[in-house]
Amino acid sequence: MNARRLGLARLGQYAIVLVVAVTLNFALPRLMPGSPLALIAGVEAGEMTPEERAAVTADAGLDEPLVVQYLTYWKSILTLDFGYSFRQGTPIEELVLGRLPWTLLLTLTALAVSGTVGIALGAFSAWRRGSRWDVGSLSFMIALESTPQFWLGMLFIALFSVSLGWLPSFGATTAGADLSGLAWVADVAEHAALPVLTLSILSIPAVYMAMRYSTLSVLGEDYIRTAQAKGLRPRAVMMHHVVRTALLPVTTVLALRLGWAFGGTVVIETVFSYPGLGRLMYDAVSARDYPVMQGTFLVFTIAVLLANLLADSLYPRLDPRTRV
Amino acid sequence: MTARVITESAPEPQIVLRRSRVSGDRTRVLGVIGAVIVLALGTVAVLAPVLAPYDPTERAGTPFSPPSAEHLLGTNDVGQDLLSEMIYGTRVSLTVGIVAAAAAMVLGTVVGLIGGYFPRLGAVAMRGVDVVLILPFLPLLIVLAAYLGRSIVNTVIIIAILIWAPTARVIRSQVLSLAKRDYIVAARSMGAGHGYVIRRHVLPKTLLLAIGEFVAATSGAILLESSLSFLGLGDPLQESWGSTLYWAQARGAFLTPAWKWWVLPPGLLIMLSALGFALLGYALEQRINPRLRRS
Amino acid sequence: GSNGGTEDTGSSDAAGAATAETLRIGIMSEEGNLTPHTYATGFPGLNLTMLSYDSLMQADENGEPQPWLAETVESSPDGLTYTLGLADGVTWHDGEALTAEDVVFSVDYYKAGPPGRFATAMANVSQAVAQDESTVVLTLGVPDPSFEIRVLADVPILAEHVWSGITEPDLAPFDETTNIGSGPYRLVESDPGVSYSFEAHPEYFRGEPKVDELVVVQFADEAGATAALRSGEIDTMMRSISPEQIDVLRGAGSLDVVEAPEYTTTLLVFNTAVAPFDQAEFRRAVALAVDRQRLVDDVFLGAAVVGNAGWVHPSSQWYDESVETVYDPEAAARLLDDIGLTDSDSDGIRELDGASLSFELLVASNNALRMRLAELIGEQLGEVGIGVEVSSVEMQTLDDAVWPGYDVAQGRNYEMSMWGWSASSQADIGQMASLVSSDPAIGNLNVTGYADPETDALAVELDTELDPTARAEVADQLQQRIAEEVPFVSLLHPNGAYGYNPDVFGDWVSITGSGPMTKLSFIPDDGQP
Amino acid sequence: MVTFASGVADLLAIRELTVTFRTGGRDVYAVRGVDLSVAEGETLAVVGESGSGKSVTMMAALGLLPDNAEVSGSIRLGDRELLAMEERALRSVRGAEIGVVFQDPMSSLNPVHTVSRQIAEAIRAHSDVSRAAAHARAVELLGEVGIPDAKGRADDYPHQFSGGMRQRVMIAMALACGPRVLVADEPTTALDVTVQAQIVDLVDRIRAERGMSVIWISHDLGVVAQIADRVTVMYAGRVIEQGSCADLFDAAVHPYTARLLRAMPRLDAVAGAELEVIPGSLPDPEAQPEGCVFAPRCDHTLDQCAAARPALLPLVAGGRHAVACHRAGDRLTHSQPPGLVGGAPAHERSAGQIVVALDDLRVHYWGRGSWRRAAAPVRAVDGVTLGLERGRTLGLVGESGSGKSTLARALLGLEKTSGGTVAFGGQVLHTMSAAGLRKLRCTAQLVFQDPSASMNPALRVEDVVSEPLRINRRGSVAEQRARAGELLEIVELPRELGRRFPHQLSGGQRQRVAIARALALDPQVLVCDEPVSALDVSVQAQIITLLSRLQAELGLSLLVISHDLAVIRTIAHRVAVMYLGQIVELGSRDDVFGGPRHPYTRGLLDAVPIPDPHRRSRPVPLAGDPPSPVAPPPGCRFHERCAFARPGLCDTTPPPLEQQRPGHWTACHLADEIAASSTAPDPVRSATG
Ligand SMILES: Nc1ncnc2c1ncn2[C@@H]1O[C@H](COP(=O)(O)OP(=O)(O)OP(=O)(O)O)[C@@H](O)[C@H]1O
Ligand SMILES: Nc1ncnc2c1ncn2[C@@H]1O[C@H](COP(=O)(O)OP(=O)(O)OP(=O)(O)O)[C@@H](O)[C@H]1O
Ligand SMILES: [Mg+2]
Ligand SMILES: [Mg+2]
Repeated sequence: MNARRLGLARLGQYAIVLVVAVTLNFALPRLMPGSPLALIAGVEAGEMTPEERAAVTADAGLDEPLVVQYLTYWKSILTLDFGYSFRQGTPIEELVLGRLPWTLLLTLTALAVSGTVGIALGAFSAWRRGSRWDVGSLSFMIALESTPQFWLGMLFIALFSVSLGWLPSFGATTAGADLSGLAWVADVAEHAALPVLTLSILSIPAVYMAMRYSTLSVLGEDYIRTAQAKGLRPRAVMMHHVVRTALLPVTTVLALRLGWAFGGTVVIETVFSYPGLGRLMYDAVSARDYPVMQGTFLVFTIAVLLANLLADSLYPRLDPRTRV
Repeated sequence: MTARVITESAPEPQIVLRRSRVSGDRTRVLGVIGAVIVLALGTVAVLAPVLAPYDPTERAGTPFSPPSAEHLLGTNDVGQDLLSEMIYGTRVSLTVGIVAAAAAMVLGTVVGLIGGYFPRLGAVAMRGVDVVLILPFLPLLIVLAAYLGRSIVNTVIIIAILIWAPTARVIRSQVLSLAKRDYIVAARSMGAGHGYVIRRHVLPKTLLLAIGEFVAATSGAILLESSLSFLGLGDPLQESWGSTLYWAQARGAFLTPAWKWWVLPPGLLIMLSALGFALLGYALEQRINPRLRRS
Repeated sequence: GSNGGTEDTGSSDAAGAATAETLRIGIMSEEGNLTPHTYATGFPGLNLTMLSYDSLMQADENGEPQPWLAETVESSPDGLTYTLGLADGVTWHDGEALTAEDVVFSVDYYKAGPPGRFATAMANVSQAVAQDESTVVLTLGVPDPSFEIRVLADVPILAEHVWSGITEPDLAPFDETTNIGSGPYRLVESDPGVSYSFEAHPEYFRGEPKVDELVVVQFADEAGATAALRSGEIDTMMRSISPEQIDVLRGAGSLDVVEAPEYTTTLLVFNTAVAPFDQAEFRRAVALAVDRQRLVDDVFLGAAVVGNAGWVHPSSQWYDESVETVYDPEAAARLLDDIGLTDSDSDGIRELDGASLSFELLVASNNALRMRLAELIGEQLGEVGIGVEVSSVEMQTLDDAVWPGYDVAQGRNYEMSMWGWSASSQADIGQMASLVSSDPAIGNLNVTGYADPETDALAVELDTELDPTARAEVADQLQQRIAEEVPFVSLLHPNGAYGYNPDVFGDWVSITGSGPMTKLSFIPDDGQP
Repeated sequence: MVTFASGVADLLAIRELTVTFRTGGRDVYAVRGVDLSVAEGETLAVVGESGSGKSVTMMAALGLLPDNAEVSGSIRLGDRELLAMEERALRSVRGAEIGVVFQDPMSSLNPVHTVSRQIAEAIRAHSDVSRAAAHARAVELLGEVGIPDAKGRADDYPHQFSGGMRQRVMIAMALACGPRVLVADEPTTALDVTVQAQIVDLVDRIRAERGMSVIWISHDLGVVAQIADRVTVMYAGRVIEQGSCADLFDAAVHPYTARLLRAMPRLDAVAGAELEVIPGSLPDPEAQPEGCVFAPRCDHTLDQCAAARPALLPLVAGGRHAVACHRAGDRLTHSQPPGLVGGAPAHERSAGQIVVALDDLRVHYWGRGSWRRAAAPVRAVDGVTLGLERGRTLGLVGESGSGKSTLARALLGLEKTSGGTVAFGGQVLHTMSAAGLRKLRCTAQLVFQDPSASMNPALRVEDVVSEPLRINRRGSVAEQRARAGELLEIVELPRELGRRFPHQLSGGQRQRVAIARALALDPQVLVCDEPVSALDVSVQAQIITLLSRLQAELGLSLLVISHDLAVIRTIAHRVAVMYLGQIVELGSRDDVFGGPRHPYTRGLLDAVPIPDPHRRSRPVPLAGDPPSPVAPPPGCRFHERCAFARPGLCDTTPPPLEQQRPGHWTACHLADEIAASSTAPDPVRSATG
């Protein structure tokens, strides 16, 4: 009852954040120098007469007062009709939905991998805290966290694709190859391997650190002593009491990472020429494709908000103390 | 009823159980390693003109030459000495990292402090933090870069703007818990105003935390600087490790044998410096964070 | 013109398999749907689009327009009427015949459609009439000496039965009908931003294309594409590789590089409206102080052609050999001294009205080579006492400063900048007028804001002179004027260098100035223009 | 082998146990040679001040000491040596043969598992039974320890239980495998007296039923007297005296034990009796004194006390009363039972001048973050009318959560009131200007329960003490410092202590510093919220004495909040009893303690264990837990727990707080009836009434 009201209050806060973010999403493209004219008109914008230029601008709705454009943007959000890409003339929904699955594939797989590995290693490290193993893995993780993403990705390409020729270096599928069924799945997996590997490797440390920290603090709790006093085997204490409880805050970290990972794939998608949302946004930004920019920003904004919401609502659900 | 006597002569089994594991937390070593790395890099940065064999802007050799006696790490695409570039790059990377992190800490601390101490205002401030955290940062970057122009100062500003928000959160939660402490209630009950309480009781504690955050953030800032330079969003004309990588990538070094002397060293240096600060930050957190200090 | 094939010697040093089943090509820019109204970039977007479409004429290996869809092209002496006889047996990809009606439809459709390159080209065509099945008469509003190269050899002809039903051509989606053209290839798969697939048109009127299938894949950047080329995941790429990669690729064993001069230009532009750039002497001094050969050698490792003071590429038929391009820093220094820009406080930098003579040189941050050029130019100018501070900015930001709103009438907001025009600006000598004329209607590319009555007069003449010899004369005069007045400094022309896998395909045909990445490379020898 | 004179073997015998913690170069000598044992079916109480090594001793027996502990000695269970056991074998002892109940039931249960699961887990760890069977047994156990509707509540989570019920769950868990020994480490310290009485009953009942041995660790001598067969007194890691309960309470030999007993405020003592104070504090656990650990605080030292460690020896050979004191044989006479306090009149009815008046004060907390304000508030304080007299002490007692602290904070203007007024000498608090409020803050000061939490650990003691002066800009820095020194002397601390940091002080010293700080602005009113409940008995006595002295010297008006009725009885002139946000009884100390009229007050008093092993007949303590302050019951708020409640009256009409006797207010419809019907008042209790 109270929790639900609290939830509603949170939702209200999110709504405010969303409105501000959407407004900024609208403003940012227009604040950026350069104009999308070249895009709308094709490259030879310079050869157009001023009248033609005006016509083009009007056609894209860019001559309207900003307020009107802003309201139009809201309308498009509310009606889920985001218009067309200046560059491609394709509806935004189509573009975004076309790219979304790839980004999801990367982020979710990487999250699953890094989540599992990070949690397992983190718990183990805390369990053996102060040991050689703990120090070793801890420093290794901190080192990983300090590795530049793009650099690792490029080294992977140089190693696995160019030198060894084991894995494809770009794209999500083999272009032009008409694959189906298992062959297609294998093809997709092959293409996703390097980006996922890079993403996972680099997200493990955050999960690891969170889990290690969380486990350490749980290990100091009185109820762990109670469990030991019951004569439980260390494994049982670890699994049923320590890990189970330590996982609670880590789920929040994972949920938040999901939102973050979503927007954080830009670099990876660029390095691996992977057709995800991050690259769509990057290209749109470089070209000032306003509708695509707004569309992708909105997706990222909503993803982060949803992740926050998920984190906010997941924790109380998992923790009986806050469950009503 | 029972009573008990001590029979002096009773042969008592005397067992000594030695502690099974060394309790000295080995993770302390990490802080020392971090400090050594940071100090070493700091020294290199300060002594760059002495240490570097060439002026990094000088065309000192044949472009694209592999390592040799004159150029230990070879030369880049315009014949500049890569080793000198690495040495001078330490200056830029460390400066950008430290200054940006410091700026972010100041901003984050102020917002977090106010946000935590005045809960109503804090709720508003935190919504602001939320917004910053969810904004797509690429366009934000370009907008900022366009308005500010590209320079090392602006890179610093951009990074600071990107990383202050999480700090504000951390500081706020600390201040929130501090504000409930008995000694603050005590001060309030003695008639202390907000200014006094913040100055005397909240700020000192928070600063300690902010210092820990700062060191950790420096690591992030160094990484960000390299990413920005690499993506061409920083200033590729500045001699930083990131821009060395930018040139390496732009001139195809990743795919030639040159990667060994052109790509690996800056990447490793970025990693090393970020690692140094991260380790230091970890060690500091262990000392500062009371939750971690227990047992 | 001729209709026979030319042997593929001389213009290309490439060798390799002459036919292929599949050729995988990498591109680096995001393209839209590949139709004449929705392609995104001039290169490679338009080149890819033109795989599926044909124009009435076609540039040959020398860049000269030759009959193509139009077998005969006759113009009236006043230059106002063109009579075109269409080739026989040309069919659309769906089997329908291409007729004069299609040509007339195309003209009207472009004119009525949204603004754009082809609408602009067609603006001067006041009337198009189909005299019979295969003859079209075009009437021009004013005579245009560049009409053949700029319009007939450029504008793709559309199928009336496809496009007449499409009211919003700039939103035309990719589907079964919009991918119908008359070109050697049909676009069968389109996933903008990711990949495209083309299939050969077996009934192509110039003969069956040499490669059955073209797969075009988009990369995020050159590094990724080069890696894929090296790992054998693609066979070539539609981006001239960086000079340092030429030897690397050639040394990689399985790969080769086709190298040819291109008309792409790299310029140093300045805002001639601000002092001291408003003085021709100062501009000349700047030009004299830049060692173009050094730029070519140091940055491009020799894989570029030194820019000509008179703007025109030495390989062009319009090139005026009498124009001299000199590097003489001492002369530059003297010139500067003469106009009173001296280094009075001996800090190495000259002063203008007491303030030190220092400028910001903008360069786009996505172009590494230009950044290196800028650095070098900065050093070279520094040697004659002109201070330069190189500032790398994002590409769009640079465009916005140099060419706000793509409208030279809107002014400009920079001091010096690295700049460049695409190959088409040299292919058509008429474009030279648009670079230097102060009349925005003619000089629509005059981003330096240069204004000089004598030049303006020459520009008008170049734009209207129909007689080829007379026009060549005007072009020579204009080149000399440019060399003297220096509205901009033409630095160099990077060579086109395209890595490819000769085992897959290597029978490249280059067009002078435009390189091998056009449909000519896929058209059989006996079908070449 | 340790033997008993009677020949009955010890079940658990600890011999020469030493435990040293190695912490980064510094060693903590937590246990320095402890001998103790417990026989089958016996209850052994282990008492001693905080830090004396009680818990560590028991943890050593269970093998649950942290890794940095170095242990030597012998711990035998039956004929098995626990210290020599492998971890695996030890696990089969833990839980199965030795069950443990820890102090804090809030943190000792895993919050993410249901209680039945946590009990079943203990069962399944030691016997091969099915999940269902274990669950069934868990439900059974819950019933046994007195959880109402055990079946229905078995699958609830710990946070859904009250503190007392959680402790019952802990006990059920400890009993799950039928252990032979139950170790209870201060199982009631965190609980209300009412709940404590329930738990003490429960453990004693189960022990009797099962014939189990119980080791009950406590610092509450009252509980010990009620439950123990034998008592072991620990001091600074050593056993200094042990013997039967009666031996110790009647004829303590060790100076420490004797003084401890006299330092304890007790309900059966003469009201207003002065407590005896043990000067000094526990020795540094890092130091290793050669001789008697108590020597530095002892009045009877000989030369040898500092030089040689006294052995724990029976007083008479073969006797059961053993003492570790060089002067055990000297029959030292310890001072007589406490006499009357000089200053405080024994009995007082005349009303003094009111300094602070609360009128119908209400403090309601609204749920945080709710966007709709319709939710019911927490009625923490719900209509309290009360006056604080000049120069007198008002004691405020009540169960946890009854609103005592909230009342105190509201009185000081630290809490937003929801209704009613607080008036200082006629000035109503919430109508005051900010400046006025600041001035008023100087006249009323607060002393917190937890002295260490109420000081900024980063400030030196002198800065802590002079902080009020600095805040109110009184005098120069030098003057402030000088005044800080004076204040320290007032609370009987040496000035030099000012240079230290709070964490370098003992608990009692810290509380003195807190009091010194509260005195800095020469307040008229001092509000002490549980000022001694975090402190050991010996320190408690010091603070209570100090407060009484200060009141007498400075004419302070005190409001002392405590859940310990004995403390209130020792210090207060008047007493207010609070229940669910309201005052149910108010009167002079002797009226309230001597002739309680409200059934709740009587319940509270009955629940207090008397530190006298000869008076063990315990009346039935108050049942159940207080209801939620969000939805207080209609009518008399106490009626649900009241044995006398009359349906139709008590559950519908709230009784007003009336002056039913002169100077004695009670809020009960049936006060007169109950007084008449119940048995004659306790003779000892009525000693002064
Ligand atoms: N893990 C540990 N490391 C270092 N010292 C410890 C540790 N655990 C306990 N000690 C020290 O051992 C001594 C005895 O502690 P113990 O917990 O046994 O006291 P106690 O008698 O149970 O006190 P309390 O009544 O406060 O529970 C104390 O000085 C304590 O500080
Ligand atoms: N800030 C708050 N918000 C909501 N409820 C509160 C708040 N502070 C106290 N309460 C509630 O008000 C009631 C009275 O609390 P208070 O702390 O005054 O009790 P107390 O008598 O001092 O108890 P204790 O003896 O445990 O200190 C409790 O039910 C408590 O949960
Ligand atoms: Mg203890
Ligand atoms: Mg309280």
